[in-house]
Amino acid sequence: GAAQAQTPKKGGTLNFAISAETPHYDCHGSDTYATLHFSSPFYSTLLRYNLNKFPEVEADLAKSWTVSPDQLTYTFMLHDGVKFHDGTPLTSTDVKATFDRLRNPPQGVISNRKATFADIESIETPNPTTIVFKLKAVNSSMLDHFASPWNCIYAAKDLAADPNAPKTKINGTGPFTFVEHIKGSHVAGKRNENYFKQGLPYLDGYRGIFMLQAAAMLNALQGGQVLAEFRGVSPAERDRMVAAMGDKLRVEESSWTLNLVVVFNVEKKPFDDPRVRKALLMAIDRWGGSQGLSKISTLRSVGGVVRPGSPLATPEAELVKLPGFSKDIAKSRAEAKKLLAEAGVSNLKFTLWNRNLAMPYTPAGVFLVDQWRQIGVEVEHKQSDTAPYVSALQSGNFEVAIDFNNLFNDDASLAMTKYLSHKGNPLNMSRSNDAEIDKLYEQQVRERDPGKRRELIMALEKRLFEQGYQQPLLWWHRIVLSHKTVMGWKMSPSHNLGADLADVWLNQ
Amino acid sequence: MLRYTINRVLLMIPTLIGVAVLVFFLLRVVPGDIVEVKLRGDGGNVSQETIEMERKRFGLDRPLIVQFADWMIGMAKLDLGRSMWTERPVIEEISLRLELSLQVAIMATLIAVLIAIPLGTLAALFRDTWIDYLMRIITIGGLSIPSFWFGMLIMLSLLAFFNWLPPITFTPIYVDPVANLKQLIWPAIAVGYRYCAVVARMIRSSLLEVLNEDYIRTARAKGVFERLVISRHALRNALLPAITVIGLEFTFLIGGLVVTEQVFNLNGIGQLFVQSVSRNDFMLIQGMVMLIAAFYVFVNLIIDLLYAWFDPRIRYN
Amino acid sequence: MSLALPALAAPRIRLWRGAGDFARAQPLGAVSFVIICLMMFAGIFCTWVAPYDPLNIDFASILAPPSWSHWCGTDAYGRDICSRLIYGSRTALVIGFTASFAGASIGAVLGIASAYFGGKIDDYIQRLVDILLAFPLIVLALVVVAAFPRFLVGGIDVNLIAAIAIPIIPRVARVVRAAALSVRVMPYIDAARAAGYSHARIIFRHMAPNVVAPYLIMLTAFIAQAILAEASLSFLGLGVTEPTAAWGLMLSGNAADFYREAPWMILFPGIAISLAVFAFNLFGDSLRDYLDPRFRV
Amino acid sequence: MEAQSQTAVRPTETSAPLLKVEDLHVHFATSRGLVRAVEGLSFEIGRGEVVAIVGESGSGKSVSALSIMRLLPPLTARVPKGRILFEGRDLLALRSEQMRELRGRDISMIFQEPMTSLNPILTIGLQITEPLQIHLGMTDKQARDRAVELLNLVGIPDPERRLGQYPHQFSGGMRQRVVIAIGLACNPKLIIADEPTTALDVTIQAQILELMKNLSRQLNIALIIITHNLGVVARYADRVVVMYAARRIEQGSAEAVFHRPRHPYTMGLLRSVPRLDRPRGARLETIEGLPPNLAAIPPGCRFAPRCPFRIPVCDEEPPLYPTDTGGLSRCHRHEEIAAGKITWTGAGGAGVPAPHDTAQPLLSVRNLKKHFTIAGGLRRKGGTVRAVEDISFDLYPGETLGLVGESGCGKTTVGRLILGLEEPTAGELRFEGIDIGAASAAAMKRIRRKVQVIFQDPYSSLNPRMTVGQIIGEPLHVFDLAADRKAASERVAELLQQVGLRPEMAARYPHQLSGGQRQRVGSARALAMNPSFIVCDEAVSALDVSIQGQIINLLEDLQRKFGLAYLFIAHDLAVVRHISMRVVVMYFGRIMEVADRDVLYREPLHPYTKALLDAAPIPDPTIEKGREPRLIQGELPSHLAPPSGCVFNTRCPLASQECREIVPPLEEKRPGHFAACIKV
Ligand SMILES: Nc1ncnc2c1ncn2[C@@H]1O[C@H](COP(=O)(O)OP(=O)(O)OP(=O)(O)O)[C@@H](O)[C@H]1O
Ligand SMILES: Nc1ncnc2c1ncn2[C@@H]1O[C@H](COP(=O)(O)OP(=O)(O)OP(=O)(O)O)[C@@H](O)[C@H]1O
Ligand SMILES: [Mg+2]
Ligand SMILES: [Mg+2]
Repeated sequence: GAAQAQTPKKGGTLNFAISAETPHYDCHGSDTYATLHFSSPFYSTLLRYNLNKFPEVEADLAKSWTVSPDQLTYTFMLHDGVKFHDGTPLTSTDVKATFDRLRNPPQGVISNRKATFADIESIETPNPTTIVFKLKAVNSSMLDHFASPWNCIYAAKDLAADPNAPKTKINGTGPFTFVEHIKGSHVAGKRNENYFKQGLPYLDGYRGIFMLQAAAMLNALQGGQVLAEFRGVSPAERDRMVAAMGDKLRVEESSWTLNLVVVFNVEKKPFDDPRVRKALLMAIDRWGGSQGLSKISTLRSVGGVVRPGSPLATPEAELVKLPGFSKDIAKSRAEAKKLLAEAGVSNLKFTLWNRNLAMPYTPAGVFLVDQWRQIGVEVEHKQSDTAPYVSALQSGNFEVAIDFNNLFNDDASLAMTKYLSHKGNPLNMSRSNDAEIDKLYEQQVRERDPGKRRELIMALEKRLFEQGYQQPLLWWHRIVLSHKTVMGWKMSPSHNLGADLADVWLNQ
Repeated sequence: MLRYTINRVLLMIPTLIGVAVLVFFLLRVVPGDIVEVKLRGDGGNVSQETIEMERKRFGLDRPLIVQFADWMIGMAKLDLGRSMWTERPVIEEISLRLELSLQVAIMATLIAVLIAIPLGTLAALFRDTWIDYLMRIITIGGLSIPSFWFGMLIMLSLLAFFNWLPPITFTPIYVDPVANLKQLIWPAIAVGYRYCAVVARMIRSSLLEVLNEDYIRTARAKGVFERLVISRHALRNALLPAITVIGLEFTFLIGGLVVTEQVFNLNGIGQLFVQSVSRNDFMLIQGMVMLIAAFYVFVNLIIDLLYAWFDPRIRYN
Repeated sequence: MSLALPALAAPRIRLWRGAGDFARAQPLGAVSFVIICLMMFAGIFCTWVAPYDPLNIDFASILAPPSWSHWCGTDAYGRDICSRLIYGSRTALVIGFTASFAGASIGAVLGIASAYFGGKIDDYIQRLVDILLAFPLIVLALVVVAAFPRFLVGGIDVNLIAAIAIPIIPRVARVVRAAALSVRVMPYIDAARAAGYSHARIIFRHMAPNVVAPYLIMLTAFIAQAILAEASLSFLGLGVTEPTAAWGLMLSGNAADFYREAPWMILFPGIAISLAVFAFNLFGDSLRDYLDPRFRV
Repeated sequence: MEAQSQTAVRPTETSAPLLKVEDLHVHFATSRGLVRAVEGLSFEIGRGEVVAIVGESGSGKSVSALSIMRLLPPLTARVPKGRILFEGRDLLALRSEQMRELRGRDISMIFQEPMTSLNPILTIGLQITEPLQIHLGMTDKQARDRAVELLNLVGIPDPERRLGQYPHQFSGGMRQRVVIAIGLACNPKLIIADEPTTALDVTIQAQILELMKNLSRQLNIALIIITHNLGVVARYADRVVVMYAARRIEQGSAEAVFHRPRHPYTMGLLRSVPRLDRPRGARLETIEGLPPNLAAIPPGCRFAPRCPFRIPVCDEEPPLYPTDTGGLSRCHRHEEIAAGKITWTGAGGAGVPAPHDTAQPLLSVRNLKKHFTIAGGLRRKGGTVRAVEDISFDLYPGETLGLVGESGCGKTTVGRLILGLEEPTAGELRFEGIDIGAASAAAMKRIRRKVQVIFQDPYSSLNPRMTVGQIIGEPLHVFDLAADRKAASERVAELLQQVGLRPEMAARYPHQLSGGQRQRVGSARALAMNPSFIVCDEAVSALDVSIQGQIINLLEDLQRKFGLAYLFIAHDLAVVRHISMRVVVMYFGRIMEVADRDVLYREPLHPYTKALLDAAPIPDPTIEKGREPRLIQGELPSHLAPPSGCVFNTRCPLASQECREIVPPLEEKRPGHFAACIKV
């Protein structure tokens, strides 16, 4: 708003907090913002989201692009005179090399985007500044994929030298060049003098300081040792900081592309019985819970499989009709009890697996235990470290669990992949196989008309919740705190976006 | 003396090997491994073969014995391997944190010992008087108050009274002593209290014991100044057992500060432990365990040698 | 009869007189003992003592400061801290006692055996003790808790108890061994051996009763240690898990987020822990002074 | 204040005693209540005089000494009444600083335990020079020279080097010499020696005492010797103060007290010690009963309960009557004693039990060896201690074999080997003809029962956690010696009576018994398995003279009743002589001499035996004072570096070159009289 209106000032170094330290620098092989908040400033992507008009996409390395009417050919025109930090000029071959690495990584390289770009048939480079992608089939979220921040463009020669070079070596075309990474302490970058976007970036440099304790991070923020943290904080933390810093602090909020999911292992009795699953879902007072939890945790919005507030999200009016979203919790619980009785498990006992992270997993777990207590179900809450937790979920050694759906961008298809049949989809922890859901998903991907696509999504949602394999508990709520002096940074529903700092400037 | 030293050094080896075996196989019981954490920890959609590939890369697919042998051979060459999380040498990872942990431990020790010796001595001299009772309550308090809670209170009061909080980034003492102390003095105090209590109590009881010895009576019968009786005849004997506790507490502080480090957000060994355990970074954990075990046996060696140095009965035999 | 009777009767008499003497000789110890009894009372009868259900979430009264309705205020879920403290005392005591008892007993047996048999057996046991001592406690705890499939007894994880008990073993073994060594050379042990009694008989009938003093002392001291350890582990999220009421847990989790605005969230649990541990330490201490002839007038 | 006036009145009165204790009371506040450790003690000592304080253990000797030094435990001890005038100044009235100046300079004290009364981590030099520098303000140099001088004085060779060494590098005797040197350092006017030699061997004891006596003569130092060894008193004391239950009960010149005692206790005491110089009486006369508990003293004469001459008058406390011998006695009937109307007759008894001599020895020991390898090089340098080296002897049923020798010579080890508590390094042990080494488990079990033991220390030889009943009864039900509980408890009662304890005692715990009673319980435990042979390791050494007699008699009675055989280990020659029929003299792991008792004591062959007998003082001042010292020189050699040839050659007056080369065999010099010496 007003901030953006002012004319940016050049210069200054931005200290901001990163609440996790990335194990490596390779965007392609990573799913954590820790890598992005670390690497994005050094790299460019073909397209990117326009955070002013989210979820629109805009050009980054590509000056412009065209999509053929049949939506099977995407052509990108690259800026010219773009140079990597080591001085080598960027050409379409670099882009091709990058996307080849993404869609079928060579031996020993990990790409978490393999599936995403599976629809690409071929990549052609007619000339150094033009690159053409040919698709096997229509993919309604292809542009989202091209705009995803995970597709950092690497130099072909680096990849040729060592396919895994990006893990440890940084050479990009981004607004900042790599200075140092002190393990356990910070990463530093300085202005890329010949960044292809004129006049950018504004900052002389930046310092991303790793702070794994929220408390410490907030102290630092309050003390001005860091000016911002771009992932998100809890409401309690926000309130404290507001109280402490008053109008020196800027608070930006948005719903978040993250949600916690209640998962039932359909291979374990009695959770093979839809009635039991449904009953348990119906006992959860989401609307009440969202009220309370939103005060003490990052959980907030009630929503279906697609992020509430995003174009394709199911409106509340429709949502309340689905099991587990009723606003008349008393009635819903009574029904739940009945269902359990029918299923012959009136006094049900089970263990709820949860991840051992204070925010927001623990509150969610505590909340669920309490909710189920109220229909006479005795739940034992088991929180364990990531490794045992992940392996338990992967191997199906659990009855009920709190899973999480980390959407790396705001694409609806991505949001639904979690619910596809277990075979061939390690993300589906419920181990359910449901042809109908798969069919609906396939259709919406190939659907060119947004209206129709939305219908399909709602149908899928209905089927999913009726069967109750798994269901979003609550969506997260993103709150970003920064000093008012930090300008030009743009809030968005995903903490993976807007991390390149190109437009950020300091108002001192 | 020399043969004694050699003997002691040789005795260290079986202990260390035992620790190695224990930690290695204990860790292998933990379900899941670092590859899953790395690739699926954030809900990434990676195929099973990718996982297998990574496992292979880390050599996790080989039989345990082979892995173990591999590791032991590495250690024999003083190579602790690489962290599986950052893929940097374990040594490097540790050395980054060791400095801080060491400094805190040393500062805590200084604080503790400087306070403990007079405290313990007074208590023993004024045994069963109010001084003794007071000191007893204070020291037992030290044993009872959780250091991390004490730390929280310190933070809280710093914030409440001075609206100031210690810096969160570590500056080596040789770079900027002031900034360094500003950060590390607080945790040092937080753990120093308990430490001090332990030492003071040891000094008290061993001094009481010594004061019952005949040679103290002899010294008094010689008309030696009471001052001298305490300082020359009693204290020197009484300090021996104290040395042991000091040493053991010290080793405990290296890597034992986990919780306190959390409270003060110190980037120390303890933190590294917790992180690497939650990530199943076996190599790193093993490395740290071996380091600390080595540290432990080494300090014990020092203690025994100090004993020998202090106590002629051992020195001349 | 006169053989059996005194055997049974005498110790009882001594026990009572002992209690009396103890109270007289160690007033502080007596006080601490009273505190411990209160804790036990609270722990055992928590269902009656506690004003609220410790699990009862009440988003309406989140982070309420201490008041008549909530003596110690409420936590981030609006749960009554006072009630959670009372229930927590059960957790603390169960863990404290079981862990310390298990650890100390195993340690004692090792120590006595080590001292009695000497030679090879002694060497092996000492080596084992060294290894356990050299092993960083925290890792031991972290791994043991993480490693084994957990097995619950009354909402408390047996792994946790093991994790706390194991480090106790070598420490007790050391001390008891030292004590047992001095008993080992006592003529009455020689007399027993000269009489041709079995090893088991000599160990349990003749040696064990005479190292009971250090054992008791260590036992109480380590109950305190165990309670602290539980607190620390729970603080790290490795111990008892939410929503179980446990003191350490109450200091951790979102307490870290709120303790600046709601100091009571950490104040009372902290005090509870300190007080409990203090009581056990003081008791053990007094017991030492009382049992150890060196400290007797 | 009074102190000042005292000094004012008679500052330089030559006749004035050096130290004058007047009506001294010392109380201890204990959990057991108020202990009146010393009550109304008064005595004085002139310059250069030697006064001995004797008395039962616990009678207040040490406490009196400590209160003179003002070294009583500050928290518990109180001196409610009394004065201690030293050169006219009341020590009790001095400020602690003044008292400190006095200590070590004018009065110094020598304590019982030479092993523990020197600081282990300070050099001898420092510990000697300390008082010199503090009191006389000497420079390091002067102090050092003086220290050398002192060490020479107390007969420590090569003092310069010794100064730099630490206590653990000295033997017990040497340490005691060092302690004495420290005591002498500042030429004190008074030395108080509390049991200065009790912890030492007879030979060393003699050396030390002679030394002290001579020094006090030369330097005109007054000496207070506290001891319960009447022989020592007889030899060295001018005057004697006898204490009983916190009170002085008799006082007088040594001659008077020993020859014409005027108090029944003293009389009894003198009669109840076995003596080397008198023909051995059938049975020791003893003072029955125990001294009163100082926390709850009965009214009247404190000795009355144990006194055979008790009369109604004794119900009130007697004052100190001056006696015909010029001394003092706290007995109503001292005149009758003086008139010889009262003569002491203890419980009389039958004669010596005759050995049932049979062809087959009960126990035969052949070439027994025991070497201890001192454990791993950690704390100590390794090495082997030849505790027992090639020992052979026989023991016949019903016989008492005495085993004497200085500390560390292997007596206990021999006992332990016989008991199977140690594995012999070499040699064979036959019990009733069965080779113990080769015996089957079953046979072993049987033998075990036949061989029992009574230990030296009455305090540590009973399991403190078991009642007397359990202790004695245990073997009964472990080995099913009793049909049922009832039978067992009856047997226990019977055993208790046999050792002269009341059956009720079964309910007691050891800590509720006196030393003597514990030894009785120990004997009962041994008897429970009706053994045929008991090893008595220093069974009476730790007991007071009066109690000692009781136990010795008990052992003899039992022997007579059950035809027991004893191996009686002791270092008190008189006791051994009294109880045993044959005596084995050990030195440094080897047997020096074996003979029938009377032969051995009448005409010893081996120089070592001679030395031992000479060194042992006899409780008779005239004899002792007459006898001029024939001292055996030197210390016990180190076990780690045993001397070549005859082990005794380092100290033997007759030693010649060949003694250093050949190890003398134990040969029968006369019928039934063996000795290991090539000179006889
Ligand atoms: N520190 C003390 N506290 C309480 N009672 C004590 C203390 N010291 C001595 N006593 C008591 O005072 C009495 C006299 O003790 P003391 O040591 O003088 O006896 P003693 O004649 O020296 O005996 P021994 O010959 O065994 O040395 C004893 O009953 C003893 O129990
Ligand atoms: N277990 C052992 N280990 C090493 N040396 C030992 C052991 N037992 C005894 N010795 C040594 O053997 C020698 C003989 O000891 P022993 O106790 O038999 O002598 P003793 O004649 O009984 O002396 P005392 O009269 O003081 O009882 C001593 O030098 C002692 O140090
Ligand atoms: Mg004494
Ligand atoms: Mg002995």
